[in-house]
Amino acid sequence: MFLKGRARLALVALGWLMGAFLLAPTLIVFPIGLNDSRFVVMPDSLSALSLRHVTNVLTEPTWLTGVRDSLIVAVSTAILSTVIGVAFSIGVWRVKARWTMALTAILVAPMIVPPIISAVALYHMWTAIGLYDTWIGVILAHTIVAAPYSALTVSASLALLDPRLEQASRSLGASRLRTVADVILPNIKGGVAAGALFAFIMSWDELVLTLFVANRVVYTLPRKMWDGIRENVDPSVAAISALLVLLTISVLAITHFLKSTDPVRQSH
Amino acid sequence: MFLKGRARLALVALGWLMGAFLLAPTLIVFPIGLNDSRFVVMPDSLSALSLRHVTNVLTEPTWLTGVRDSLIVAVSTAILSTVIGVAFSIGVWRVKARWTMALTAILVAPMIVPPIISAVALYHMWTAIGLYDTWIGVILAHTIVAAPYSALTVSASLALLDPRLEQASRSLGASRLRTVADVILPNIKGGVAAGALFAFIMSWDELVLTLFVANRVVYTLPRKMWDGIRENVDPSVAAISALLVLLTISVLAITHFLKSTDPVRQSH
Amino acid sequence: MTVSRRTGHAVAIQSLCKSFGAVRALDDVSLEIPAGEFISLLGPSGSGKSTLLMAVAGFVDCQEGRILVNGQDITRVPAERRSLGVVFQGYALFPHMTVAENVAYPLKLRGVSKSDIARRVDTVLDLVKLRGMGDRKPRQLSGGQQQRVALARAFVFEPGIVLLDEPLSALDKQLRSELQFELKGLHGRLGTTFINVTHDQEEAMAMSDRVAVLKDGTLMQVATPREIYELPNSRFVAEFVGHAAFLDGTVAATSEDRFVLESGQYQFPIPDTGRLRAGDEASLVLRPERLQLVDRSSPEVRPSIPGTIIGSAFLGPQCVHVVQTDFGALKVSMPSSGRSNGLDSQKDVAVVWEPDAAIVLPRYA
Amino acid sequence: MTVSRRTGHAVAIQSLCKSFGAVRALDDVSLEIPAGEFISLLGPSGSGKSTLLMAVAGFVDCQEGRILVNGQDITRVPAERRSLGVVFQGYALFPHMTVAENVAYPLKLRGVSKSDIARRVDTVLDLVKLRGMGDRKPRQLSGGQQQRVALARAFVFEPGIVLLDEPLSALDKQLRSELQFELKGLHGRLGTTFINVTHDQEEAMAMSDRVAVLKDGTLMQVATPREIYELPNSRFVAEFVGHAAFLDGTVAATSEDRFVLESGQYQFPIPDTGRLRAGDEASLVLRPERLQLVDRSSPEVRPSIPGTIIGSAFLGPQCVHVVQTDFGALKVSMPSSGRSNGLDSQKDVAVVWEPDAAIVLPRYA
Repeated sequence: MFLKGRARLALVALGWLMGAFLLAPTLIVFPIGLNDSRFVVMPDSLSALSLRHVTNVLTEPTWLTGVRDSLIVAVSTAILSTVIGVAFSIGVWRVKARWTMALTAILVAPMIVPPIISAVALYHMWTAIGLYDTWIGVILAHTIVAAPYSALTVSASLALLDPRLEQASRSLGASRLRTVADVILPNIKGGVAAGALFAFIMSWDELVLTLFVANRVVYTLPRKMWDGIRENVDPSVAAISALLVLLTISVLAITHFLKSTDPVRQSH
Repeated sequence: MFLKGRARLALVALGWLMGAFLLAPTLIVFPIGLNDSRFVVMPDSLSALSLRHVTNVLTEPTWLTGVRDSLIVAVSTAILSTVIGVAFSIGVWRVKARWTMALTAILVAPMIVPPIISAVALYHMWTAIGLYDTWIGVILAHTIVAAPYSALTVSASLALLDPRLEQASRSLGASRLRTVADVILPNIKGGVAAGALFAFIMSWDELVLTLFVANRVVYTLPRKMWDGIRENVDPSVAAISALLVLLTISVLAITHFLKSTDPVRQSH
Repeated sequence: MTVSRRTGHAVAIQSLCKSFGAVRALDDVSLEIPAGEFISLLGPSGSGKSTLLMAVAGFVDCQEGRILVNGQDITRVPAERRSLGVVFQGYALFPHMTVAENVAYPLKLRGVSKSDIARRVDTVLDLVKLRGMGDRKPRQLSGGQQQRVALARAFVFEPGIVLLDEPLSALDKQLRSELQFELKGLHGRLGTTFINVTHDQEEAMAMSDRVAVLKDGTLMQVATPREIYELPNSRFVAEFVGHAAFLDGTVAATSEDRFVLESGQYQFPIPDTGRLRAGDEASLVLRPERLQLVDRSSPEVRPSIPGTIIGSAFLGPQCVHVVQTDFGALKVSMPSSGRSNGLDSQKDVAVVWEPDAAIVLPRYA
Repeated sequence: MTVSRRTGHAVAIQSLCKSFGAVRALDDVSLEIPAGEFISLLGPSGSGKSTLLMAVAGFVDCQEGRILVNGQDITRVPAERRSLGVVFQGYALFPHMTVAENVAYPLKLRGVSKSDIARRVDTVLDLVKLRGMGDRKPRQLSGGQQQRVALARAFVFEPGIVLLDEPLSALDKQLRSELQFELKGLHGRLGTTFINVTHDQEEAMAMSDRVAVLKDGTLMQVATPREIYELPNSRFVAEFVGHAAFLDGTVAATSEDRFVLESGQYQFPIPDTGRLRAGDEASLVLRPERLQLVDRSSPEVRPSIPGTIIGSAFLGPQCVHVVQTDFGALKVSMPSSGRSNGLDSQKDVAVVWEPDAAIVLPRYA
């Protein structure tokens, strides 16, 4: 029993160490971004903390246009991805068994292709058809990457939906379309909202694709950070990173809350 | 009924269109990579197809060292991620309910932080402690990104495991450790293998982190592609992309197969 | 309770066939269900009973055969145009709607006016004893209440036929037997045709006018509960609708109109040979509650088999004794009301029965 | 079958308390189980019966109380050192091991030699009628066979106590009643102490020496099956172990030693008042199979209540009639052997019973 207590302590310690290891890159941006120094260093005391870089980021116009462009792209991507994701997953849910494997493959394929390859391919396609460095081109490129995640999130909600709900609705006299509107969508609305937020985050974070399919017209925040780092390493990047981490965590918390409001989930 | 038939046709057509839209960036690399031309264009006839660029990629030394470096990093990352993922998820599975939320947050946090931020953060950390552009530095960076995915995959397998199997084993006289070795691991081996493959793919595809934490010592394939594109646009990149897509699909198929060999899954 | 008594619709199922891959879920099933009948489709899992119900509901397309309602072919009519009330396994209540909204939904789809909807919903909620529950969500209700909402929703648009897919299987034992009587009463009041699917023979017998027993996609027997139990046409039906012991032997004639079953050293009288003739292989079916135990030494004119009690169990209303005999272990069920039956384990006894309490079956039926 | 007859261990549960948050799963439960007894913990879901079993098994830590085995306190001993055989709900067979490997596992952990393991696994597989199945994987077996493997694995290391958590709940009706007798037989042969958890009163009564009825974490009654059924100590037990109707009234004395229950215009004789005195509120408990139906006009000396038949059901061995009376709907269960009972719906009848067939209970027990 004594050894067991020790072994347990060692295991718990190891667990926290792993947690710290996984969280390190997320957390390190906070001290750097809140440092009073002009250089990228850790603050050496609590008094060296300041919001100087945060204020800088929030007032400088090039950061703000980055935020604006990112917002436009991310919101459009979220809407488009959600429409595609919902249509796709309700279709798959209906067809069931026979085509599921093939359809899942279509869904997963773009998720596993190395981003650099998608980026190269889209660069070629978009220049060929004149979508290079256009709003529509960037939004479509982001949607191609984000839509599968929306679809998977909606599918996960649908998988929890009793297929007999659809049968019940039809037995009561509702057509297939009416059933989608009256019964299916209201019961997966949490999953749909979560999928939209997921697509938003994907687009908001996206860098590699954007580097390839956009240039000057569309200038997103990650790109601005990328260029900012390459031009001169300043703590503003850490500051905006810290802001973004906070934003992302808030969005995730909302997602989690939305998902838990699905009536289907609650009744389980 | 006539209209319904038409509506159905329209829906099916729309479905295929969406599928094509999602698959386009994956598929376009094949014609480009197999083109006989020196430039990045679509082949204009079947006779213009050749394996010229494929052969080029498979014989040129800088591509081959890229493959070697990527393999070393990806295999090490897969092993490390799997060890962390298994330890982490068995721990969470044991503790259950109370800590699950907090532990899941630790797991998910690194997954949602924009890669560019992780990259910047790790760049600062690694230069500070001397891990910049070292094998161990790159492997640790990749592991930070990949381990959560391994842990989630193993957790998904564990969620299907009847917790009474552990109780049964202990009631028969096996200690906790013995139970992990004799009962838990054999029943989730498919999930563990899938998690390892998942981590492998993550690392194999990784670009942004590598751009920041490595330079000359560790020179992975995606980085070589990145530099290749920036130096001169040649169809070799498309050729290697095509090869990678094929490889990834094979790996995914194996993963799927492995997951379906879990005895627990089969009996469901 | 102003629910009008309606006349149910008649259903005719003609040579229905359905295969899932190599599995034949329905194998040439034909069944006539007169208007207003309460019929139960009874069978083990995989017998095709649910497939048959879902074919009538319109959710399973059959490769061959037709389904007629009041003489009209509905085989190709989509589910939403069949106007059948369906009570699904697990109820399939819409979790995002209140009880009243659930029940109102079929009326809303039919364009009934708001005031009419409110009135009819109230009426039907009264009928299923859920007055005042209209504003709750399904998950706030108990299992039995949810089941009643599902019934209300299936009845409210006054369909001529109501299909029930294991309507009571999710409920616990006590509640189940209570709702069996309620459901039967509801059927009596409404006059609608009820088609009920169940794997529970007691439930099927308790509620139904007729029981259709299925096995491997084939209809084995369609008859009243009493006929099914007392005159099963096959070993499968005899075993499935209650406990049964089988004595196998050969039919022999002792005189012009008296037959016995010969099995080894035993001869048992046969009440009614039906189509059997001397020389045929046959089995006697014995129900536990039609057997008695007597002292082995006492004289006995009834058919009897000697044996030894190897186990006894008090089950409340009755005691069951297991007797080891030359025909294997026979179960004998006796009322438990006497304080002690003086029947201990290891006791030598004889199992006896009234000649007409045995059922005779061709051996391979 | 060279399994040695072993003597089981005695279990003493002393003032056990367990709360999950605000829910009291076990509320001061004390229970003495003599060596070799077959006891069933019976109760609805949430009654704490599984929590109690898992506390004995070592998977639930209790806040208060002790558990003794043969007088030794095992409350803080980890599960793997308790050497109890446990048969889990759903069996919890190891899916990656063969049947023989599953059964051999506890022996392997105890360092038994390979040849001894092989011999003992064979013996115990014989015992549960699975000879020759050793090389199969659990998923290749039927539900009943899997259940037998779980039993074999729990018995093979000869524990003094075997815990069974709803061992039959996953099986279908027919198989369940068969395995009840097998399990009881196995208990008789082995002499091990069996503690069985079930929510099925018939199963508990069929198998057990004693039944412990639980409700909301409290022990309601511990007694033999016959006592539980015929002398329930509370309304809850009376209702849970079988159908019961309750006639509520006030005890009155008609002479020194004769008591009646007065309820409105009715007076019913009370067989045995126990601790009740004149003026106490009390209930008579009536079991459906102890009631009879007679013509209302025929003279009757037995206690009787007039009523009207509102429903009848043929259930195979018995017919149940529901009679509407001043005390609500009473169920009367009669043997179905007579071809027709002449009892139609809407018929006016009287429900009668032998005075000593009624059970008397204090009203609020």
